[in-house]
Amino acid sequence: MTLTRGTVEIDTERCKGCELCIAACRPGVLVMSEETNHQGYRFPLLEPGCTACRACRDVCPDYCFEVFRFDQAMEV
Amino acid sequence: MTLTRGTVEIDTERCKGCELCIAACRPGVLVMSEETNHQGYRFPLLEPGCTACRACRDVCPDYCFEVFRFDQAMEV
Amino acid sequence: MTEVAQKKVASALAPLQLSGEHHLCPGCGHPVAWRILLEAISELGLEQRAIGVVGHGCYTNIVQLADIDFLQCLHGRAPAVATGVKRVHPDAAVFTLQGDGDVASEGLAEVLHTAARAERITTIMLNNGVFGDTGGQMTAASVVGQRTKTSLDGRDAETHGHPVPVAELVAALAGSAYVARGSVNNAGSIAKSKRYLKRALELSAAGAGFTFVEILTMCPTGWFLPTAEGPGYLEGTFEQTYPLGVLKDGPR
Amino acid sequence: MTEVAQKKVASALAPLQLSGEHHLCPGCGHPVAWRILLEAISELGLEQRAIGVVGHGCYTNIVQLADIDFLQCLHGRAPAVATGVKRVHPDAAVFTLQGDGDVASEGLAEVLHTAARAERITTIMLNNGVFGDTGGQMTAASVVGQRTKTSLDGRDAETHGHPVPVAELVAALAGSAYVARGSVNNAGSIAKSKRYLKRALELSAAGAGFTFVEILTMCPTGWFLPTAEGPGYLEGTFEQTYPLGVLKDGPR
Amino acid sequence: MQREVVLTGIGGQGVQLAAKTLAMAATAEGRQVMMSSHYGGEMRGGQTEASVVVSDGQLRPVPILESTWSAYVMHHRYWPGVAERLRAGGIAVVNSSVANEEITAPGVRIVPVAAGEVAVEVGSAMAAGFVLLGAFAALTGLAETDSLVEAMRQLVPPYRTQHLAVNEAALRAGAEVGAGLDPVGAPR
Amino acid sequence: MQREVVLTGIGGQGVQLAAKTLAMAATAEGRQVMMSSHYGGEMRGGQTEASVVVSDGQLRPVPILESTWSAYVMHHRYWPGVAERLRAGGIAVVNSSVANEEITAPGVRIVPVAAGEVAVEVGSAMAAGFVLLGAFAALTGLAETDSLVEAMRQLVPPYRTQHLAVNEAALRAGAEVGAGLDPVGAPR
Amino acid sequence: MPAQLLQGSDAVARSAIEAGCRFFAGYPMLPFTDLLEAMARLMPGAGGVCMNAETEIEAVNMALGAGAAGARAATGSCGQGIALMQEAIAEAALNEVPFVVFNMARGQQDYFQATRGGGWGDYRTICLAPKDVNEAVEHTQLLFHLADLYRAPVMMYGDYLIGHTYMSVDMQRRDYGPLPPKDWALDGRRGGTGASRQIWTWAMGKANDPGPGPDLHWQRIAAKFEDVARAEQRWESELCDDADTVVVSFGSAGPFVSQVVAELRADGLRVGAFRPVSLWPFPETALAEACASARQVLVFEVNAGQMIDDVRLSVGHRVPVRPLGRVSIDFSGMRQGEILTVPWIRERVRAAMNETVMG
Amino acid sequence: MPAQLLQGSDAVARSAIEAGCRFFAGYPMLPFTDLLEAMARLMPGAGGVCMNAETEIEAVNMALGAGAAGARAATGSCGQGIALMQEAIAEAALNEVPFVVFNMARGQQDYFQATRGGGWGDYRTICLAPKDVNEAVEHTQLLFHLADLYRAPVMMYGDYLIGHTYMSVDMQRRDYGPLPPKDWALDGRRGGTGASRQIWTWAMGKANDPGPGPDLHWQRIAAKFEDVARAEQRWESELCDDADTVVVSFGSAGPFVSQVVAELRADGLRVGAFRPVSLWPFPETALAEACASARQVLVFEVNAGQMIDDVRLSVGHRVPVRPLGRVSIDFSGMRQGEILTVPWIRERVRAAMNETVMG
Ligand SMILES: Cc1ncc(C[n+]2csc(CCOP(=O)(O)OP(=O)(O)O)c2C)c(N)n1
Ligand SMILES: Cc1ncc(C[n+]2csc(CCOP(=O)(O)OP(=O)(O)O)c2C)c(N)n1
Ligand code: SF4
Ligand code: SF4
Ligand code: SF4
Ligand code: SF4
Ligand code: SF4
Ligand code: SF4
Ligand SMILES: [Mg+2]
Ligand SMILES: [Mg+2]
Repeated sequence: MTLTRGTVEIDTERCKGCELCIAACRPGVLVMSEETNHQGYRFPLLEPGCTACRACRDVCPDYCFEVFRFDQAMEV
Repeated sequence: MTLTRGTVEIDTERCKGCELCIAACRPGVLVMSEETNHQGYRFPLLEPGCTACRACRDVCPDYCFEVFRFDQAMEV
Repeated sequence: MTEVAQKKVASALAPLQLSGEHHLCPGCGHPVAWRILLEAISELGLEQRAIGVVGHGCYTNIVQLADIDFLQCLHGRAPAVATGVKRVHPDAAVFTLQGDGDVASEGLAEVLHTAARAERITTIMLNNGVFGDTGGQMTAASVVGQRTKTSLDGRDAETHGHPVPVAELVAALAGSAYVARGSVNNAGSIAKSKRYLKRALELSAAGAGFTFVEILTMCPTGWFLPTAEGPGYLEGTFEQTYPLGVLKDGPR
Repeated sequence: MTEVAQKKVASALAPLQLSGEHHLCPGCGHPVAWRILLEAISELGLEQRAIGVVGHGCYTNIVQLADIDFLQCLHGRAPAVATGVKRVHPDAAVFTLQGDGDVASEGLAEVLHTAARAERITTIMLNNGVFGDTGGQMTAASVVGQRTKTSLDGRDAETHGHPVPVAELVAALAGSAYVARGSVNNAGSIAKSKRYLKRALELSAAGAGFTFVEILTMCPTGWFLPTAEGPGYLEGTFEQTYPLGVLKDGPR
Repeated sequence: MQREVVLTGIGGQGVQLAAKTLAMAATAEGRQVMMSSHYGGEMRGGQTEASVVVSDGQLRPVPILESTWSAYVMHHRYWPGVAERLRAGGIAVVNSSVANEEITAPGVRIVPVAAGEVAVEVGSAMAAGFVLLGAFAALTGLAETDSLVEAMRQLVPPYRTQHLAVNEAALRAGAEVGAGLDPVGAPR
Repeated sequence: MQREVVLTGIGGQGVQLAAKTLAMAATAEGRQVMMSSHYGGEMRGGQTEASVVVSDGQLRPVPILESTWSAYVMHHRYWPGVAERLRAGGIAVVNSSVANEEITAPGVRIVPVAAGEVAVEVGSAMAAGFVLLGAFAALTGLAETDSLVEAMRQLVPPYRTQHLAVNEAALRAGAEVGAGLDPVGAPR
Repeated sequence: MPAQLLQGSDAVARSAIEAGCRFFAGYPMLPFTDLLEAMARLMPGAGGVCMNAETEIEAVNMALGAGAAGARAATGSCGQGIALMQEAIAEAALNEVPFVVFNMARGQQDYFQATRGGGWGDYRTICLAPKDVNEAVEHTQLLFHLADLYRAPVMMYGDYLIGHTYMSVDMQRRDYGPLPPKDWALDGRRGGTGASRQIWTWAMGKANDPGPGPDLHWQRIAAKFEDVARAEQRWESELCDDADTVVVSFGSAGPFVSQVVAELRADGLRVGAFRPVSLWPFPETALAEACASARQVLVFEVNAGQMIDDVRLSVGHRVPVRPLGRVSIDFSGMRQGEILTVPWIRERVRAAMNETVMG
Repeated sequence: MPAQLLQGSDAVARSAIEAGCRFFAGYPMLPFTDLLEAMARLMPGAGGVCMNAETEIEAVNMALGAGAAGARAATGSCGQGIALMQEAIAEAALNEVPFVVFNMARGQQDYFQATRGGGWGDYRTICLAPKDVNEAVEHTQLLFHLADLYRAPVMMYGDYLIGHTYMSVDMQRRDYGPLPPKDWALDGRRGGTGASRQIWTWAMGKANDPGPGPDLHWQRIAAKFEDVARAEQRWESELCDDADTVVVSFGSAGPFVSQVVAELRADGLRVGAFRPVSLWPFPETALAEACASARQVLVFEVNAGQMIDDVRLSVGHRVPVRPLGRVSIDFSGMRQGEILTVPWIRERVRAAMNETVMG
């Protein structure tokens, strides 16, 4: 079980697959998809354990992330 | 009586009367003429006491000085 | 997952940003610099005083994305153009956004003259060490050893010379009031770069003098690297040549 | 006066000097700089390797007076032109002779790029703080307070900005091997300036890198001063802004 | 016999490299070739297009084609401009992993190839362009697969040699797909 | 009635300032004036020349004179070029302290004035140009001495005000010399 | 205001300020230098700014910035300095920023430079060439008007004789009619409202309001310049109606030619003078009409033959068009040389008339 | 050597090296960039130097320095970059330093820039506009020859279609005959001998050997360019002898027009094509002759109308000269736009012939 404090909305169609968010995510809860979007790029998928730290959003060159913090942390 | 160690040849017609040589001459043996040359400038005249130090030649922007050192100093 | 209350803590787009679509390459560092710049303007409350002057480069597309007045100008000339703008509107917050090719190569005289003149503007230089927009050739700021399309075996100091450290030169001029160098290769450095931008914009708008922020940005395309390797390459090479931090902060 | 033996210890003209006639103003500092430059070339035995590249200014007339190869070029561009010359003749001793308007104003990018490139040439900048040849307007190197035809009440740092210290900027670049600043306002400083010139020419001809000598020269006409006050004004104002001495000496 | 191909896509998809690979391979096989490319520089608009003309005899040097026999379509965004130049009886080989919109043109045979998926299978999504090229060449007979591989090796710059293996795999995988399709008459 | 004067000398002799002083003084006296000057910039050749046309009526605006009624000669170096433009019946006022060569022109009255010596007497060799101007104006009647003094005061830039007194003295000393010479008809 | 004795440069500076010019940037270069000095002296008192720009490239780009910000702005130089400004002049034509370029040229050798540019792209530059100080004063004000009217950089082709000659000048503000509001100018006030402005040669627009892009934008610019070409032709024609020989000249050569024509007319020769006042647009139709009865057209320009192209374009091959001038520069390099005198021109015109018309 | 498949830029680079070019300096700007990259790649192996110049101004001045030192030198750029080079190109024309400028333009909108300069003074620039990669290869070598023959900077007007098209190229050294020795070039070896050299636009000479000064020197230069204007006109004329309509075009538009003409001839229309190969000197006489029987002349250029001036100067007002092209740039801004296709041109030519010739 992982403690999850928040979540992200990812605009996967806008993503260009650079993977910068993957490295930026300290808890390592972002993983790249196997499928590709309409542009032909793979994109990140969120796994449980997001801390709502905003790092992914900060580093993403394509403005793909909206970050939300939960009122209370959850176990997933 | 002044001790004179050398002398200068001055191309007074080329002189533009800037007086830089006057200030440069430590023993103060250069004085400006009253008359003017063909260009209308006053020019330096040598009085006894030259040390052949070359300062006048070094500072003159119009290349007016040749400097000579005497084999032996003279009292004038 | 049960339904819990949640609050948005970070939007994808900065205030003043009209769109998130752009044609820059995957992994490019420029768009992040755009975002923190717009956030800085908005947080300082300068949105109705800001006039941006941009040069020629990949970063130029900010003009289409940002809801502030912009003048796109000739390669390298932004500081001179900004001078004209600023002298006509002394109350405006005038800044230039330029690349390293724009500043260190084509526009070196412009930026240094403007800095010496203590012009009350901010110049932001996005330094990726290449002419990104023309496909990745060597600029005056490329680091020693860097492979580019015109230095295929790496920049060689003996034949190609040494990189020009623009920030250090600007800091050496009496007209500059603030000089800092940040980067966008991780969330921490992005946050610092934003602080630099805020201070620089604030000081020049307040009339302190010329301010300058250099931001090291990734250009995986021009570096011939996989996108994910951009941040590491930036740290391993660029940050060695161009140390991060505040180089100058103080009234002239 | 009795007839005594005498020996010429100093000629009016330098070796390599074809004539002593020139049209520069009374009390101008440039002709002395010409003389020590030609002496330096001759004493280093570089007369059949030297190629001079000169800009536009009062000093340009050296082309007519000196018996070495010369290329008179566009205002500010001499370091770029000299780069072309040097790369074609790597064994030549290539130098540029320029004014402060030529270097600090029109040609700032050229000199800094060439220095960063470690181009094996010497740039000599005769700094009198004015565009002498056009009648005495403010250059980027005019000192604060200096009255010129375009700063009639004196250069004001607030509106006109601060002078650009070219030598300091060049010294900050990794490509420069030697940087010094001399003057010609008295016999002692003239002798020192000549030593700087010799070292600079020697080092660049030997391939050490870019070398730079700034020489402060009097421009009584552009300073609106009696000729005799030139040297004192230079010391009292220029030497305060531009301290004399060797700024950098060493292999890159 | 002269055959034209227009290659279209968006920046970053390797369309230009694919065109060069085809042109070089055909040259190596002794044909006369002209290749021209149109892509943005400062204006990052995304469109990238190239055309290759392959001929057994002398070529007329007009580098912008009035019409084309075939097309190589990596992305649908700029398809309409290509469609209007395609002659009836021609063929369009389309990257169906991406080009999800209606791709049709009167009298033109549309050949979908899932280049994206095949590329992921051989090891890199970025090699989709070579998959499509392999398929296109195998189908049209404009160049042999081996020639394409050899040309690709010469064209990939020294600083990108890490991609050689996967590019080759992509070309060969594409050729296999192409070989499995209904053939068209080769230009000779 | 229209009178022309060409002023010639070498750089540094104040020829341009003299011309402006004359032009301004004549204007202040209500005449129409055109003044043009020719001097080098980047090309330090030494030559400096100005021309002033003073008229009671409308002036034709051709700023390079075909011929002149009078000349003001501070130095002989460029005299020949002036001599050929001087009309017979005209007059040339010459700085005899410097212009030591043969100054003649057919039908032209040559008036030597030892401007250099007079200038040294009033306190500055550099004011010789004003001495010659004072003499010229007094002789030709083209402007009153007081007008010249006033014009000179307006023309000398703020950073050179230390020269005002000696300049005035020079103008007046020159005017005295001029007044002692054979007069010529004034233009009005 | 009574006429004052003013040096040409000074008069132009005052006229510019009178016209509302409040931003000037320049770099010394003779004979333009005097205008810069006058601006440096006069601007602060007028509440304006005169920049001692550090290069000509910076000067013109500063003027472009000031123009884009809505000011009446100007710069200037000559010869090499104008060459360095070509990039920005073209840019301003294509991104529609108005300012005035005072080209105080060293002679007449820069006619191509002034009329055909040397920048990039399809653009033209309105260029007025005054014949003397008084006309320069008038043109100065007209140029600021035309720049704003057409949102384009415009040029004065002056020279040493304009800049350095002192003349009695009648200084007053001219009214050339109303102008459209400068609502396109940047002031930063619309940020965040969704209506922020932009100036961009490529006309790409914003995400919420896409622009036409370069192809359409530049076509529109080209159409604008075609309008200008028709609307803004200016000229002066003297005694051409019955002339056998028409002498064409521009700028400060004009008065010399006029005097020659007056003298030759007095001798009974049927000669006329034509002077394009706008070098671009060149007054093609007016010149063709002026030459309707001519048996030869002589082009007096102090250069190797530049305006003669425009003269030939105007009159075609119907009547011989002959060059009268040549390269001629004075010893200082600052101005036209020995051929710019009444006698030189008079003798050549007379000889040409003897040969062709009388012969 | 068998024909190789080469990109135009690569082919031009190789041809330059083949011609002995050993110094190149450039600054990236599309579509010139590829030539710079090719030079950077190839020069070291050829024992030459390719400088990554930090600005276009430095690039052209480096080339000037290298040319003055006796090397076969070149630079290049396009549009704005060429604008920045105007000062130095004019200077080199006036101080007689040879080098080649590769103007790989973004389209045809820089014809005035290429043919009328924008630098200062009385100078002209030989300018060759190849129609395709193979002609560019040939012109490259010819340009180095002409530069040395006339001691002047010369220009190629290429474009994206020349630079970016891959073609089978026949690379070989061309021989254009002997050249005078470069005894004027600076090498520093004559210092102190009383015979040191100098290169100076003002031609002032040395104290022991005064020069002619600017007036005479520039007159001599002008005379030289008159000689060049006569001697170096180049053109290609197709099917003009009996043509009702002559279509004039330059550079890479040429092949499109040729194809249109071939197609229309096949339809029985009497149409010919004329292509100036040298834009300056413009082949005036040849064009006039080619149009001798024409009832109309159509000028197809992808711009707002620039070469049309030269066409009109050649044929006069005898026959109508009509523009066929217009401003047209592609979405990238890098090259000619939609009008540069066979069908576009064919329809316009056909329509014009219907109207004028048939009508
Ligand atoms: C005078 C001029 N020279 C060259 C160019 C071509 N050019 C356009 S963008 C660019 C590269 C800019 O590089 P940089 O400033 O580093 O920005 P980046 O694309 O790397 O962000 C160049 C050289 C131009 N537009 N104008
Ligand atoms: C591009 C260009 N701009 C301006 C000029 C005019 N100009 C000639 S000499 C000169 C002054 C040079 O001043 P500086 O270099 O300080 O030399 P100085 O005369 O003071 O020795 C200027 C501005 C020019 N020749 N070229
Ligand atoms: S907000 Fe932080 S933890 Fe959550 S996905 Fe983004 S980087 Fe990972
Ligand atoms: S950082 Fe943004 S663009 Fe890059 S992979 Fe992640 S979501 Fe996609
Ligand atoms: S050599 Fe020395 S002492 Fe003699 S005159 Fe010159 S400065 Fe004076
Ligand atoms: S320094 Fe030279 S020019 Fe000056 S006064 Fe002395 S001798 Fe004359
Ligand atoms: S080329 Fe470099 S700077 Fe330009 S968009 Fe691509 S990654 Fe960014
Ligand atoms: S103006 Fe100044 S620099 Fe020029 S010659 Fe005169 S004193 Fe020397
Ligand atoms: Mg960059
Ligand atoms: Mg100076």
